[in-house]
Amino acid sequence: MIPLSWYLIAAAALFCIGLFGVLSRKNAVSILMSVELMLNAVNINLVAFWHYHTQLQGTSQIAPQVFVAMVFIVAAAEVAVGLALIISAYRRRETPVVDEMTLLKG
Amino acid sequence: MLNDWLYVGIFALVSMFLPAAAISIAALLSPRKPNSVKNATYECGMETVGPAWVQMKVQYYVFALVFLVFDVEAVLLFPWAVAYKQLPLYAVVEAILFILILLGGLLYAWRKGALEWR
Amino acid sequence: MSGLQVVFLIVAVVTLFSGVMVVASRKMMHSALWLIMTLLGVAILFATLQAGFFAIVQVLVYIGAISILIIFTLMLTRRVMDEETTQVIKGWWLPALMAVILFGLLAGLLATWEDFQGMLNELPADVENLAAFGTALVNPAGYVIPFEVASILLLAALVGAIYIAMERKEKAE
Amino acid sequence: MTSETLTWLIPLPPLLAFFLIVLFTNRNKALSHWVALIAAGLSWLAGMVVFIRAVTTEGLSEHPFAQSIPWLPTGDTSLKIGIQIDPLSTVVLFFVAWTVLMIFIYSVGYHNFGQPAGKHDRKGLPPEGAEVKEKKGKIIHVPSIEPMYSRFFALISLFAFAMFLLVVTDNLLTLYVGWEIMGLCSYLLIGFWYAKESARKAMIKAFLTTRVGDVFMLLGLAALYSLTGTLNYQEILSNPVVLGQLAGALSPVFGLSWAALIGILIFIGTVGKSAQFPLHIWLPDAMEGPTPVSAMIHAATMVSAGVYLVIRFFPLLSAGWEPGGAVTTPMLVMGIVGAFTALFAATIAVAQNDVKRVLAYSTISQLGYMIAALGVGAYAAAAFHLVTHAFFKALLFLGSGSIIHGMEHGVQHTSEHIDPQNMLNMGGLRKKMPVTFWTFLIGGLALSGFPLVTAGFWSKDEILSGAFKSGNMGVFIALALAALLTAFYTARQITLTFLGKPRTRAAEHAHESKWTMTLPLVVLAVFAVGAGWSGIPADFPGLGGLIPNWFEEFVGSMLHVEPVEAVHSLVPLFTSLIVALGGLALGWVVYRGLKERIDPLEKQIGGLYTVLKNKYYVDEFYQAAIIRPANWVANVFTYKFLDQTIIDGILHGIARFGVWLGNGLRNVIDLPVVNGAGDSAARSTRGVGMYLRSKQSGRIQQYMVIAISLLVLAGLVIYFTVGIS
Repeated sequence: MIPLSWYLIAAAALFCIGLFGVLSRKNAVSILMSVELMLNAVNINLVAFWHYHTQLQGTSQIAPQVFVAMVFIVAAAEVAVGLALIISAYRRRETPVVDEMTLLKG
Repeated sequence: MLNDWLYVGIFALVSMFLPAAAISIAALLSPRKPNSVKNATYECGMETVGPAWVQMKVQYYVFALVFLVFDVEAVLLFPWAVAYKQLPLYAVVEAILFILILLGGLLYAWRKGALEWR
Repeated sequence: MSGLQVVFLIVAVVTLFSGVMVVASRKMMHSALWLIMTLLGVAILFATLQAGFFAIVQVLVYIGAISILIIFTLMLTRRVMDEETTQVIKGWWLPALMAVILFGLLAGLLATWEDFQGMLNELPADVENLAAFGTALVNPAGYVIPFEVASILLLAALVGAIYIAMERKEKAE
Repeated sequence: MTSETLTWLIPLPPLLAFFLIVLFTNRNKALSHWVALIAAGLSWLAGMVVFIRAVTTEGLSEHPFAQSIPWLPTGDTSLKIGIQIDPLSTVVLFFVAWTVLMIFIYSVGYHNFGQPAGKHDRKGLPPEGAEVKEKKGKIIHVPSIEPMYSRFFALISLFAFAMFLLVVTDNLLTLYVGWEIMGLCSYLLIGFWYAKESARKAMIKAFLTTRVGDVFMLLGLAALYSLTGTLNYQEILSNPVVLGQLAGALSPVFGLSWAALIGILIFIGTVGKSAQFPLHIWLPDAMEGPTPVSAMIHAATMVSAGVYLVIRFFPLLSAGWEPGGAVTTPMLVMGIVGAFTALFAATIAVAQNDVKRVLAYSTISQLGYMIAALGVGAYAAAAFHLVTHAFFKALLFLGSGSIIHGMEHGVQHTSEHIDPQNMLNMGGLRKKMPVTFWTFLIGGLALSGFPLVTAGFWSKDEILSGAFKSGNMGVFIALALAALLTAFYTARQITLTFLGKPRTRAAEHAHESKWTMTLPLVVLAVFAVGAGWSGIPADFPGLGGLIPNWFEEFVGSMLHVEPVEAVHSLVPLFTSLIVALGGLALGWVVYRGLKERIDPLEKQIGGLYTVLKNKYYVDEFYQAAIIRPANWVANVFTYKFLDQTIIDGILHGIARFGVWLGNGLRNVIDLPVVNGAGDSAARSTRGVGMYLRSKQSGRIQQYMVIAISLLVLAGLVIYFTVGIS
């Protein structure tokens, strides 16, 4: 069947793609999308390990499932609040571009 | 077990194939006599005014948001519902508590007027 | 190479390609559509791992709700964004380099793990025991606290997001 | 309910009250204070039940009420949280529960509950007063309610939670949590009137100064955990094996043993929290907060927490010490710091005119007493003084708040522009504010150690005799002098404030505060007298033996060493009698019948008075020795020299080198392939230069890029050098 390594490598690649997006995209929504990619990469790993350990132990492993569910929930919360912030910032500053929100500039 | 997903895959392929087939067969078979009215974006109905991309209302976002939250709620409640028959009473109480907490959010959205279309 | 491996490879390539397109597209809307493609790919990967529930949930939550939310937001904030200019910051090559090196590091790190080449065999049909998962979620000796905390997190997100998104437009300073 | 369960429940009501007030009842002032009061009452009730059960339990020190549950898994072990009620926490719990409840009640009156809101009152400023039309159409000035009334009760409830948590906990970790929450509350409450600049400065000063101590304490905590693998009191302090190992093993610092090093680090935490020299500077400034805050945080509870910590860790601090033998290094440090602080702060208190500042310095001085007592090994005496001091100092602070309140009323009435906190503006308040006068008098006498009837006498006498018995004459003399000064400035304060004739018109129109303020005064006054009767030493002439010395037996049982009975001597007794009575009499004589608003001492001792009034210029010293150099280093060295000259120089150099290299390659080798490579090398190097140069751009993504780059770099380094096994 499929080696575990394939999943892990695919997840690592997806994670790095997401990381690149987070670091390099200008648009805040885009950054959030990249974060979603990273979270998905993590989920792939979690599910792959769930499968692997279930196979080793013979019974369904609960903890990875809970983790995956929590990632879903956190992702939902993060997207909800993040996008609301972007909308709010856009209203005030008329831009979704992160570079132009330079309130932190020292 | 994995073969079950095969059916899903086949089904997906077929569902993609059928509309494509319908459109391409129609394109192959239909006669073509274009004129300006037929080439308009909407052959019938209103002419569009201005660009099609317009600023949307924030209500779209808020509705999607409420939907998202309750969608995720279902993720947790579904396994609970599957196990419902084997669960003791306190488990039901816990799930009800879970729902009640989220109902608080719904109430807030309602009070805030987020559920009204303005 | 078995049929499943072929399926995996196709899906993985499509997923990663869409992932790259998500971060590389110039048009935000295209980015979002590629994101949906990626998410769908991940869902199929879940399915190949026999995590049917999460595959479904991935479709329902990520594609059905999160993507929609993102697309709505794009429609709300797209006015100023010039679609023709580049979407990445000036020194984008540095993050790219970092991502590649990080990938190399991760791969190298994983390769040292003895179970790395372990095979994932097909599990018996009933192994994804959803009822056990559900029971554990509400079991006081299991995960009932995360379960309840999750609802509070969602509540906070809902209230916070509505509060922020619904605030009346104040005059920009 | 079992005592353990009850103990778990003690800290919770105030925490609940905090959230309730913040989240729900914020708008409604009456509801907010009821929530806070009921919470404090519940904690008090639970605390008293636990107290009674604890004192009636035989052998509590060997078998304390204790329970713990694992909390944070850390690999193989886990950090635990739990509760423990042993004799020491029992007595601390007793005074904390009482003072907290009393101060909560007092706050209702202090913040003018029931009064109308003032027209000009702003959030972040003390209420200025409101105008009320009487029936006849006459407009009168009345005090107005605090604009942020609910917030006050929320914060002080959170504070009470932290204090209870600190008392009932069984390990250093949760103690530290409570400790830091109290630091936060202290910060917020000192700056409660945040629109006043002085309050803002005071809050920052308090926060930063205590932080210095906390960092060292955290180091000690970490060292303790890494050495013993636990932070539980019982497992460390009641375990002779662990203590012996700690005392025996040599630490890498100054040839101290680990026990001494950890003890000193923890003691530095106490120095910060309990405002000992040289970190005492924040406490007097902390008087910017509302008076209940000063009473609660900066007299009765939070600063006591520092002393509680060192009393709690006395077995560790004194590891290797036999009663009568040579003291350990931490004890020596404590003896010197404590005795010095006691004397030092007492001298400053003599020259302060602000009624609260006198008490602030007095607090520092008294805390120094306790530290010094521990330094000479008078363990039970330190705990005893901690308890009695908490009562009478809370009483004095609340009394001073009542005085200020009365004076403010007079100021509003007469529209005089005088400082209602300056004692020179008072005088003759005895007739106007009888309850405040009598309770303040009791508190003052207790503070100065008025013989036989007051609690302060018994505890101070024990410390003096402890110091005397230990043979440490320097400490003994310093403490005796401090006691003399204490009695002197107390008499000065009482005489200036209450006796004689009013020196301003505002003082003539002062009047007594409401019952919500005077009731706590009366209750605390009862304890200021009565608390002393629980600890009369058995060898006291006449009285000793009439009442058993319950306190020393109870708390002393915490130490598993039996104290050696030293040679009995009457010297300390007579010393404490002389200094207390002499100081009081002297103060009364000097300040009796003062007419003009100038301190008579100022003429007498001239220059010394100025030095005292300016607190020995310690603040100025810090300004010159620490703050200005720090500013200079940040501005001139780091920014101008390091950033602009060196780093920018290097970057420019790299960029220039890159340009030079690119040009060189193009011009010298001049092949299209190499040409292109050289160009891009130059460009990218310059790009790095520009990139890093603009690193302080406020762009989060750039920060993240830098962070991730460093992570990747570190990963590469580890990968290629150390290797991953």
